This record gives sequence, structure tokens and C-alpha cells, in this order.
Amino acid sequence: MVALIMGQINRHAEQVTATVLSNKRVGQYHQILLNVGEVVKHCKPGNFVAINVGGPSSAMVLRRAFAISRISDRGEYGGTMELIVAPHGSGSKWLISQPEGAHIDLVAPLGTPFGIPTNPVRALLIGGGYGSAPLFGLAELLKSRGCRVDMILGASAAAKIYAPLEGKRSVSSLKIYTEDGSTGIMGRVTDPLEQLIADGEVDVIYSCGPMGMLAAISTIAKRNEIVHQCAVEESMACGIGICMTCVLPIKGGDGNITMVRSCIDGPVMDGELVLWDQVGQPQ
Amino acid sequence: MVALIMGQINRHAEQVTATVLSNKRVGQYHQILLNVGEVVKHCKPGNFVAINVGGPSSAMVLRRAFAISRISDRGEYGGTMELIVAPHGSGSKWLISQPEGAHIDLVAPLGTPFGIPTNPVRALLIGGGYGSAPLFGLAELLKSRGCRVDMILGASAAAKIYAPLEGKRSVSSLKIYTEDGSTGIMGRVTDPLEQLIADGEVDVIYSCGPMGMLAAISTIAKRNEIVHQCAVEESMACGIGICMTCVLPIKGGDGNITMVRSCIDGPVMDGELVLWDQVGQPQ
Amino acid sequence: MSVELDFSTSFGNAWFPLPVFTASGCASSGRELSQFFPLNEIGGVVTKSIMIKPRLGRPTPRMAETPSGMLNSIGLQGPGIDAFLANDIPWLVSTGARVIVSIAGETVEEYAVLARKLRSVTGLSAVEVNISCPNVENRGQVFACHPESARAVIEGVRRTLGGDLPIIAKLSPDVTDIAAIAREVVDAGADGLALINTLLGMVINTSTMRPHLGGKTGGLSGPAIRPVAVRAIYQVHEALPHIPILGMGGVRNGSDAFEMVLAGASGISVGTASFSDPLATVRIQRELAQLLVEKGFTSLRQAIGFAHRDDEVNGE
Amino acid sequence: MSVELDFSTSFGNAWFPLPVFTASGCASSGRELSQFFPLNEIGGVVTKSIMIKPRLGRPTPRMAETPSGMLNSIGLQGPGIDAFLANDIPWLVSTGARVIVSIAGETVEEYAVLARKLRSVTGLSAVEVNISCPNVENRGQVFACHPESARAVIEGVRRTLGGDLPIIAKLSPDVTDIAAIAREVVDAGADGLALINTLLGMVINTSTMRPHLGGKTGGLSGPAIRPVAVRAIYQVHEALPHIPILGMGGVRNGSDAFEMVLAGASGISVGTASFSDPLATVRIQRELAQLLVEKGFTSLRQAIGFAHRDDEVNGE
Ligand SMILES: Cc1cc2nc3c(=O)[nH]c(=O)nc-3n(C[C@H](O)[C@H](O)[C@H](O)COP(=O)(O)OP(=O)(O)OC[C@H]3O[C@@H](n4cnc5c(N)ncnc54)[C@H](O)[C@@H]3O)c2cc1C
Ligand SMILES: Cc1cc2nc3c(=O)[nH]c(=O)nc-3n(C[C@H](O)[C@H](O)[C@H](O)COP(=O)(O)OP(=O)(O)OC[C@H]3O[C@@H](n4cnc5c(N)ncnc54)[C@H](O)[C@@H]3O)c2cc1C
Ligand SMILES: Cc1cc2nc3c(=O)[nH]c(=O)nc-3n(C[C@H](O)[C@H](O)[C@H](O)COP(=O)(O)O)c2cc1C
Ligand SMILES: Cc1cc2nc3c(=O)[nH]c(=O)nc-3n(C[C@H](O)[C@H](O)[C@H](O)COP(=O)(O)O)c2cc1C
Ligand code: FES
Ligand code: FES
Repeated sequence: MVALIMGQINRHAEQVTATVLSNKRVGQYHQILLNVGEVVKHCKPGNFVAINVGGPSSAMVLRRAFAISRISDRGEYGGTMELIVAPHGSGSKWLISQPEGAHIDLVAPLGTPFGIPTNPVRALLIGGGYGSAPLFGLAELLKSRGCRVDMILGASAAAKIYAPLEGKRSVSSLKIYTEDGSTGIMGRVTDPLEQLIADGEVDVIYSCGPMGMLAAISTIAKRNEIVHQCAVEESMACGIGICMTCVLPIKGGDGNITMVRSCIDGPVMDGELVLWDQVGQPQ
Repeated sequence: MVALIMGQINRHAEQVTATVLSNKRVGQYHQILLNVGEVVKHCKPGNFVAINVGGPSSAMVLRRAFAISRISDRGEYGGTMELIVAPHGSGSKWLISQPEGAHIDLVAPLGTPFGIPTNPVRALLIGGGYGSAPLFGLAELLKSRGCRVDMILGASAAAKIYAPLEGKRSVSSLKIYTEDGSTGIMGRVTDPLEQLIADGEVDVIYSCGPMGMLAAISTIAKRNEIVHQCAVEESMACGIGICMTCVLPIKGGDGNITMVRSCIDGPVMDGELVLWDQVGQPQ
Repeated sequence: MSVELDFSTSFGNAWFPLPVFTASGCASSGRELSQFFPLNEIGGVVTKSIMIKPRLGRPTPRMAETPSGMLNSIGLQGPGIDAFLANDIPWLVSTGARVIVSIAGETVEEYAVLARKLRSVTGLSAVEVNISCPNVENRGQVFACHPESARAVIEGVRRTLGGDLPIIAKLSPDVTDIAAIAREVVDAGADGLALINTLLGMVINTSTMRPHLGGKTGGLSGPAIRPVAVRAIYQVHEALPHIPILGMGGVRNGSDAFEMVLAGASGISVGTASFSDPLATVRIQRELAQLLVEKGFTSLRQAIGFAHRDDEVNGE
Repeated sequence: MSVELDFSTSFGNAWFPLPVFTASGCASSGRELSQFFPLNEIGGVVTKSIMIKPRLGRPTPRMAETPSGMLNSIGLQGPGIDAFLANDIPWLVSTGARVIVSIAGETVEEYAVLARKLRSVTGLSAVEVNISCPNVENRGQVFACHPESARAVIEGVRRTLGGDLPIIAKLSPDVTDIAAIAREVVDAGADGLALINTLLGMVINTSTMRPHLGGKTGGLSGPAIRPVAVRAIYQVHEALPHIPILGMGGVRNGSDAFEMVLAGASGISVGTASFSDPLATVRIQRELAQLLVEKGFTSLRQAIGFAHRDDEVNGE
């Protein structure tokens, strides 16, 4: 696994101007393909990008963070990167309204990647909402290393499940859970987890999604002594480690709490180390 | 002439959503044609519009004022309005970047129109830079009332002269002055003024352009007792008479100074009443 | 709305069926806005601060746009109280609008004189006392900046006005401790507080390399200052939970207004937003009503200061 | 640039070849930004305010974006002065960067302790004293808000530090009279002033209907506050024309920096702008140089306070 508390910015991070190659609506999300050039070579599953939103006279002064969904450094455009964007507030809405050809100012790659096991293992990938975005690229990579990849996706409703056809190819199994039962099984991604682990189907869990989901998975993983790498999501003002807004409480080596920056020591973290019950609590 | 100090907002002013029909570069300016609907019926030469700029998450909180260049209430689109926009700061640059089909939030018509004489007179129209924009519509109107219309346009350089071909048709004569001589005569619009007046060619002067130009014309008009209607340009925060930022010092009836709002008691004012030397001076 | 919402509010003994008002200086005397909506469809019109004598105000330029805000330096241009009472008020009252007159003076005495003139005027709902004005008797320092001068103005107005018309004291955010000033003016007889006036700011014109505004400094308003306004409202409501607050400062939509209500505002004034949207006041009022209903409130009153609900429990 | 420009500046006896700095708390200890540009190509790095002990800081969320600005409530998270001096400073000094260490305390004594620790550290250019911290000995009121406590901190630091290292006192804009505080701290031994720290603000989360930030209130920064910063710089330069000012608050480009220089700043710190543009500090420095040359200045010094040039003539 990757070292967790490096306290160092991704050494490949740079500011680039990307061009929108396509922008398609997929369910409640937008799939945005960007031409980003050379930088793609250093992007790994789990990394994210930080995007300037709103144009030159925007009232929005902070970048927005988006997970890198998939990358390609071949093809007619050179390096391309795909983002899956949920319309949330004004920044994401601006982004999904960008037409083909628009220029996007982004900093990439940022943060830690998912750690890739050196031996083939049985990996369970769990995604919540747009949290599935980086998991398909991860699945491909794991598969290419001989891992077996199972995937569970969950969301409140069908339109919030992101599971592209191409992506499904890289997984051995895919289960979908929705809270309203509008697609897949009615329930939550954590429902089948204990059983799968008991059945010996899981060596390592990779997850990405809402913090509550990550916390719940962490509890189960810890109880069952399964390694759990999760990509967290805290409000970030800078994305490059200089503002200290994105911190999470971590169990330090000495047993004390440490507040680490999730933009450089994350987003991918060891779920066991995060003190989930203390996130957002006064110290 | 129109009453000058009415202290009342243009009674036809309303907020409308306009659609960009075309947006063309003309010299240093952009000629923007808007579909504005019914409101066009109440727009007169001299009136202006106030436009929201920058879109929903813009840091620009104030509307921008633009003179109505020409209007048409016939044609395939219903009421249309043309604006001539000079790229200046972020607001005007946003406006000139709006593509065909974009929606524009505008308030129109605003302010006082040029007063139209009841008898046919010899009218001299003087425009500086984009200040010529409203003069062509005015020229057509004056011509339709049997007036003779001469026009003098001036600017620092050729690219800042706005004089469309169609517009030229409505004037009997057109002289152009540029400070660098890059087109027309080298000099200023005021250079030939005394002589034209002395020659008995001018009953009334209409002007629109930079404040310095209007002041200079006013001095000459006053000395020669020629009526001078000028469209002024002060910084405006609201355009509808509620903020008191756009004021100009006027000689009141009692000889005292009055500060009138140029957005509702202007932009067209009696040049003789404006206390030009006190504009921007502490009272 | 299908759900019943009690949208009324009070400042002292003045009851208003609706809670969103214009902000002083951002609606002149209401005439212009009345072309865009009927003035009796909002909480009320707060008029531009009026002084005793006619005033020409500051030289132009009087405004500068700033990021998400603007500076103004109008310098209280106006016709003087007599012309104002003769021309503007009767018209305004005739529209059925509820009227809050804002007054401004250069001495404690001037405020009292203004209050005396208002005593006999019919149709007024309240008086807003703009104490963010330079005190000519004390090196031009703003009344609202010092507890003593703030208190003196409100005491004078209270005494002269008699007991009927509610007084809303309008405070400046440019102070070290706004809750302390609030306490003084309430103690001196204010029935409510208007929070906040503009922040003192400046823009230098990089072409002329001089202060851009004719008056050099100006008042900063608009969305840029909203976090400061919300904080001031929150602090003052915490200190004086029973004093109604007229909240303002960068309110642009219903959600902004709701934020202020949750922080402790009993009513909202809309200023700068009217410059870009003449319908802002009615629109914001409508949006606020919708939000209250969506959140399950059946009256505005329930929501006032709701963001403080943990305070008693947690201590802090 | 083909034209010669003397772009250097001084704070007390510290001379800097370049005038644009990072802002405290907006560059951590420089390491991350060094990936985007060499740290010795700017005026210097002002480090995040360091306290005596390690601190975890405030709970999350620690930030909220606001119109043209943001609120932060970090609560001075940091490793404590000893770890900081052991790990961060040697690295920073090794990059060739000029270093200004920012210190923060909860008592007058703590500031003095911090100053003592800095005495023997080599490679520092100056100390920035962040007095916008709650004074635990006086009801948690911020040191910078009262002349006496502001003075006490700076006197303590000056005494302990000895005479060599220049002191830059960083003031809060949340005061009634910033020039008065400035006078006190200069009198107490500050060689320069940093203007301005953030404004106290708050955002209410309309979903939870509670203050959005874990720490309830936060500091407002970014372009939204620039007019307040320019005004503060202008006022303080007017009151103390010979005291160098490190200007900051919403500087986003060269023109913003130029505005502050004209108002009276001898140097510029760039904070929030680095969050959206990691290269902001160098870019702004380059743009400022271009503007100075375009306007015909041959040195930064000539432009400092240039907007005041009419003051002597016109009085005001
Ligand atoms: C590491 C990381 C990866 C992410 N990946 C994705 C992704 O792949 N797809 C996607 O749709 N979204 C993703 N998000 C969430 C995305 O950043 C937010 O939805 C977005 O910032 C919201 O901005 P806004 O202007 O639309 O909303 P607003 O609510 O207007 O934003 C206001 C401020 O709050 C911050 N903010 C709001 N919501 C979030 C959030 N959920 N997480 C962090 N900051 C937030 C914004 O960045 C902004 O600074 C990711 C966030 C992080 C931290
Ligand atoms: C009655 C009237 C009619 C006008 N007609 C035209 C026209 O037909 N074509 C045209 O190109 N321009 C016209 N202008 C000028 C136009 O309003 C400004 O160029 C425009 O507001 C600049 O905005 P900006 O965001 O591009 O510049 P910025 O400098 O970024 O604007 C900042 C602020 O200053 C104000 N401002 C800046 N320059 C001016 C100015 N010259 N006059 C008034 N306010 C200004 C802006 O409105 C804005 O509030 C007119 C102005 C007025 C008052
Ligand atoms: C152009 C302008 C003029 C103002 N005039 C006054 C005034 O006369 N009296 C007063 O108390 N406040 C005045 N204010 C302050 C506003 O009433 C309000 O307190 C402030 O602008 C904050 O609200 P806003 O951000 O919604 O505009 C004025 C504000 C502006 C922008
Ligand atoms: C996230 C953040 C953290 C900050 N931390 C500190 C700090 O530790 N010490 C300090 O003196 N100022 C701190 N500041 C204030 C800045 O140094 C600066 O004074 C202020 O942000 C205004 O500048 P800006 O608008 O360019 O950011 C901080 C600001 C931000 C945004
Ligand atoms: S987002 Fe700024 S340190 Fe992580
Ligand atoms: S622009 Fe507001 S009154 Fe004229």
C-alpha cells in the first residue's frame, strides 16, 4: 500500500489548460472528456483534478475538485481524461455547461492514488453515486494485474448510479443497490458486505463515495481485518496542500490524533486510520 | 423640447429577456442585434437600456448602460433593437462575447429621448466614438419630420468611428474627424462648429459622446445661442433612478445648483443647463 | 402557497404583514420602483436617509463596482426634511405602502429636530435612525462608532419622538464590538436594530492613480459583505435575543434572506440587489416564503434565530 | 523588461529584492508552492502563523466559499514552534527563499516565548506578529482589537527579540480605528505593518440551518474584501507615512497589487489567490513590475503612496 502520511503534494501536479472534447449527459451526471496533454501520463486511479470555474469575472474564487474517472494517452487527441460531474452548486453547473472546444484551467494530477497490490488478489470495489467514477479505471488496472474485481454500486435512486457499459467489461461481477429500489436491489452497498467477506470473496476493499458510506465500510472492514482503501471527500479550498481546510482526523503513530490534509495525504486513505467518528467534531 | 427635470423614471421601463439575433464586429465595436419584443414600441432615439452582465455566478453586480442605436418593430422577429458596444472592461467584453441565441436580461427603455422639433429645422448631429450609435436612428426620425440633417463624427482613430452604410443614407452630409488623421479630417468635431453656425447652417445641435466633447460643444452652442441637446454619460449603478450615483450639476430655476440623475433626467439634457465645469467637483 | 404561512413581523409596536423591505438609499422614495411592482406588496419602503437641509452630496464619480460588490459615496444628497415631507411622504402613503423614514444628522441635536418633524406625520410605521454619519462635533467620527455618541443620538430621538413610533437604530459594521453598540442604543430606547450599513472601503483608479471616488472613500455593499452582515446579525441576536433586527447586506435571493433570518433577523432589507433587479425585493420575499414553507416552518417567527438553537445546550 | 526598474523594498532593516510575498496561512511552509515556482523568485515566504504547542485546529468544515471570497476557520493548526524550526525552516532557508516567520499566541507571554525561540534562528528576514488571535486572558478578545493588548504583544516581542530582526505587526480590520492601533504598535516597536487580516464573517448552512463552519465564525478573505484593505492601507499610510506596509486582502492580479502600492503598501502578500492559481504570487509580481514600468516609474518606492500626492495641496 502507498505510504499514507507523506505530507507532500503529488510531485507531478501542474497547471494545464485543457480543452473540452465532449460533454454528454449520462443519467444525472455529465461525462466530460478533456484533452489534457502530457500530464495524463502521471495520472493514476484515485488522483483528482482541481478546476477553475465560472470564467474570468466569476464570483467563485475557489477551484472545484473532481476525481479522474478514466484516462487515455493514446488516440487522436493525445492525452485525454474523463470526468463524471454531478450538478450540485454553481461551479459544477458551470462545468457541465461548457461546450465542446471550451478551455478549462485545471491542476492535475492531485492527491494519492489507490495502492495496487503486487500480487493478484480478490478486490471489491464499492462506489456511491458519482463515487464510482474512478473505480472503473481502477478496475481495469487491477484486472491487468491479474486481480479479480467485483463491484458494488449504490445510490439513492437509479439516475444516480454511474455505470457505463464499457466500464462493466472490466469487472467480474457488478451489483447495484438503490435506496428506493428503482434499479438493482433495494438497500445499501454495505448490506451484502459481511457475507461476502465471510464467504472469503474479499482480500481488499476499494471505495469511493459519500463520507457516511466510507465510514460504514470502514467499520465492517476493520471488524473483519480487511484492508480498505477509500477515497475521501472533504471541502477543499486549494487542493494543493497550502490552506489546511481539507483535514481529516487520523490515528497517528503515537496514538494521538493527527489532522492530515486529504488533498495531499488523500483522497485515498487507509480507512482504518481515519477517525470517522471525529470527522467534523471539535478536538 | 422635452421637459428637463422631471425626476421621473421613463414610464415605459420594464425588465425583459432579449435574445441575441446577431453579433458582428464593426471596426473596434460590436453591433449586437437583439430581439426584445413589444417594448421596442416605446423606445425612442436617446433612450438607453441597462443590461445584466456576466451570467448567474458573476462578480459583476451592476447593470451596464448602452444607448439604443436603432430599433425596428417590423420584420420576421418582431421588435428588434441594435446596440453598438465598445469593449471596455469585463462587462462589455462579456456582452460582445455573447453568441447568437443567448438570452440577455435588460431593462428598457430608460431615460429621456432626444426632443424632436415640431417644425422642420436644420439639425447638426455630432457624435464621438460609439456616441454616434443613437444618432443614426435620430437622423432617420428627424428626416421623416422634414428636417435637414448634417452629421459630424469624431474619434481618436479610424477604427473608433462608427458610421454604418445604411446610416449614412439618412443624413444630408457627413464629416469625419480623427485626432490622428487616420480617416477623414485630422482634428476634432468642434473645429468646424463656429463656422457652420456663422454660416447659418445650424438651428439645433444634437450630440452624444465623451463628456469633454459635450462640454466643448455646449460652450460654443451657448455662445452662439444655439439649442444643444446632448446625451451624457455618467457612471450608473442602477439606471432607474434609485441610487443617486449618476448625478450631474444643473443650473436650477432659482439659480442654485441641483444635482439631477442623468439616468432619468437624462441621458438627453439641455447642454446649456449642465454646469460642465462643476461635474465631478466638490460642491 | 397552499400551506398557511404567517409571514408577518414586528418592530416594536409596528406590525408588518410581510417581512422584506427596501434598504435606505436603495429605493429613493419608492416612486421609481413602484413602476415595477406595487409598493404595498412588500414589507415596506425604507426611504433614503433624510437630513434637515437640502444637500447636494458628494462629487462624482459616486460609485465603483468591486468584486461582488460596489462602493458608493452619495454623501446623503437629498431635498431636506421639509420638501421630503411635503412631496414624497404623502405620495408614498397614498400608495398603501408601509413607510419607514430614515433620518440622518450631523449633530445629536439635528437628529432630535428631525424626530420632532416626524412626530405629527401620519402614515409612518417606524423611524430608522442612520447613525453611520460623521459627527461634526467630534472630529467627523461616525456616531455609530462610539457607544456614547450612538446612545446620545437615540436618546435624543426617543425623547423628542414620544413613545409611539418605533425606532430602528441602524448600526455600522466598522466597529470593534457591534454587540456593545447594540446594547447601548437599545438601552437608549431603540425598539429594533438595522444591521448592517456599508463597510468603509476605497478603490484607487489605476489610470489616474488617485482614489476613484469623488469622495475618496465609499460604502461597500452587495454580496461581498454578506458574511460580515450574517456574523453581525448572529452576534447581536445572541447578545440581545429579544430585539428585532432588520437584516441587510448583500441579500440577493431568498436563500440569502433565509440565512439572515436563521441568524436572527426579523425582517430583511434589500439594497444593492435592486440595482441589478428592480423586482428584487418582491422576488426575494416570495423566495423566502417558499423556503420557509419547504423547511416546514408555519411562521416566520419560528425561523428567527433558529441557527442559535444549539447554543443553550452546548454552552459555547 | 528592457527598462530598468528598482523593484526592491524594505521593512525595517530587512531589504528584499522583490516586493511580492505569500500571505501567512496561504502557503503553508512553502514546500507545496515550490513545485510550481522557485521560492527565491518572489519577495519571500510568510509562513503560516506558528504557536508554541502543536495544535489540531478547528473542526471541519473549515471553509465556505462566499461571493468573490471565502471564509476559513483553520484555528491555527500547526506542529508547534519546535517541530517547525526543526523541520520547516531549515528546508525553506535552503531553497534560498527569504523567510518571514509569522507567530501567534494566546497570551502576551506566549508571543515573547516565540520571539525568544526565533532569536537564534539563522536565515530569517523578519517576524510577522499575527495579533488577530483571541487573548485567552481577556475574554478571548482579539489582541489586535484593543490598543493596549496590541501594544503589549509587540512590546514583549520587541524586548525578547532584541534589535535585529524586523517586526511586522499584522492588524485586524475589525476595529473602529485601525490607524490608532497602528500608531500603538509602531510606538511599541513594530518596524512595519501587515494590513489586513481577514474580516470576521459567518455563513449559515440553509440545509442544516446551523452555522456552516465547524468553528461557527471564520475569516473572510479574497477579492470581496479588497476595498476594505485598500482603505485600511490608505488610512494607515496617511497617519504613518514612513512606516512600511505589507498590503494584502484580495489581491488577484498586478493591477490589484498596484492599487495597494499607490495607497501606501511597500510590499504585497498574496493569499487566497494562490488557492485558485498556484502561480499567483509570481504572476502578480511580474504584472506589477510591468504596470510600474508602463506608468513610468523607475522604482517601486516612487509609487508607494502615490495616490496621496494631492493630500498636502488640497488639505482634505
Ligand atoms: C477529492 C474530491 C473528488 C471529487 N470528485 C468528484 C467527482 O468525480 N464528481 C463530482 O461530481 N463531484 C466530485 N467531488 C465533489 C465536487 O468537488 C463538488 O460537488 C463541487 O465542488 C461542488 O461545487 P459547486 O460549485 O457545484 O457547489 P457549491 O456548493 O456551490 O460549492 C461551494 C463550495 O463548497 C465546496 N463543495 C461543495 N460540495 C462539495 C463536496 N461534495 N466535496 C468537496 N467540496 C464541496 C466547493 O468546492 C466550493 O468550494 C469531489 C470532491 C473531492 C474533494
Ligand atoms: C447612458 C449611457 C449610454 C451608454 N451607451 C453606450 C453605448 O452605446 N456603447 C458603449 O459601448 N458604451 C456605452 N456606454 C458606456 C458603457 O456603459 C460602459 O462602457 C460600460 O458600462 C463599461 O462596463 P465594463 O464592465 O465593460 O467596464 P468596467 O470599467 O469594468 O466597469 C466598471 C463599472 O464602471 C461603469 N462604467 C465604466 N465605464 C463607464 C462609462 N463610460 N460610462 C458609464 N459607466 C461606466 C460600469 O457600468 C461598471 O459599473 C453608455 C453609458 C451610459 C451611462
Ligand atoms: C447607493 C447606496 C446608497 C445608500 N444610502 C443609504 C442611506 O442614505 N442611509 C442608510 O442608512 N443606508 C444607506 N445605504 C446602505 C444600505 O441601506 C444598506 O445598509 C447597505 O447597502 C447593505 O445592503 P445591500 O448590500 O443590500 O445594499 C446605501 C447603500 C447604497 C448602495
Ligand atoms: C486559509 C487561510 C488561512 C490563514 N491563516 C493565517 C494565519 O495563520 N496567520 C495570519 O496572520 N493570517 C492568516 N490568514 C490571513 C491571510 O494571511 C490574509 O491576511 C488574508 O487572507 C487576506 O488576504 P487574501 O485575501 O489575499 O487571502 C489566512 C487566510 C486564509 C484564507
Ligand atoms: S485543500 Fe488546501 S490543504 Fe487541502
Ligand atoms: S443610475 Fe441610479 S439613480 Fe441614476
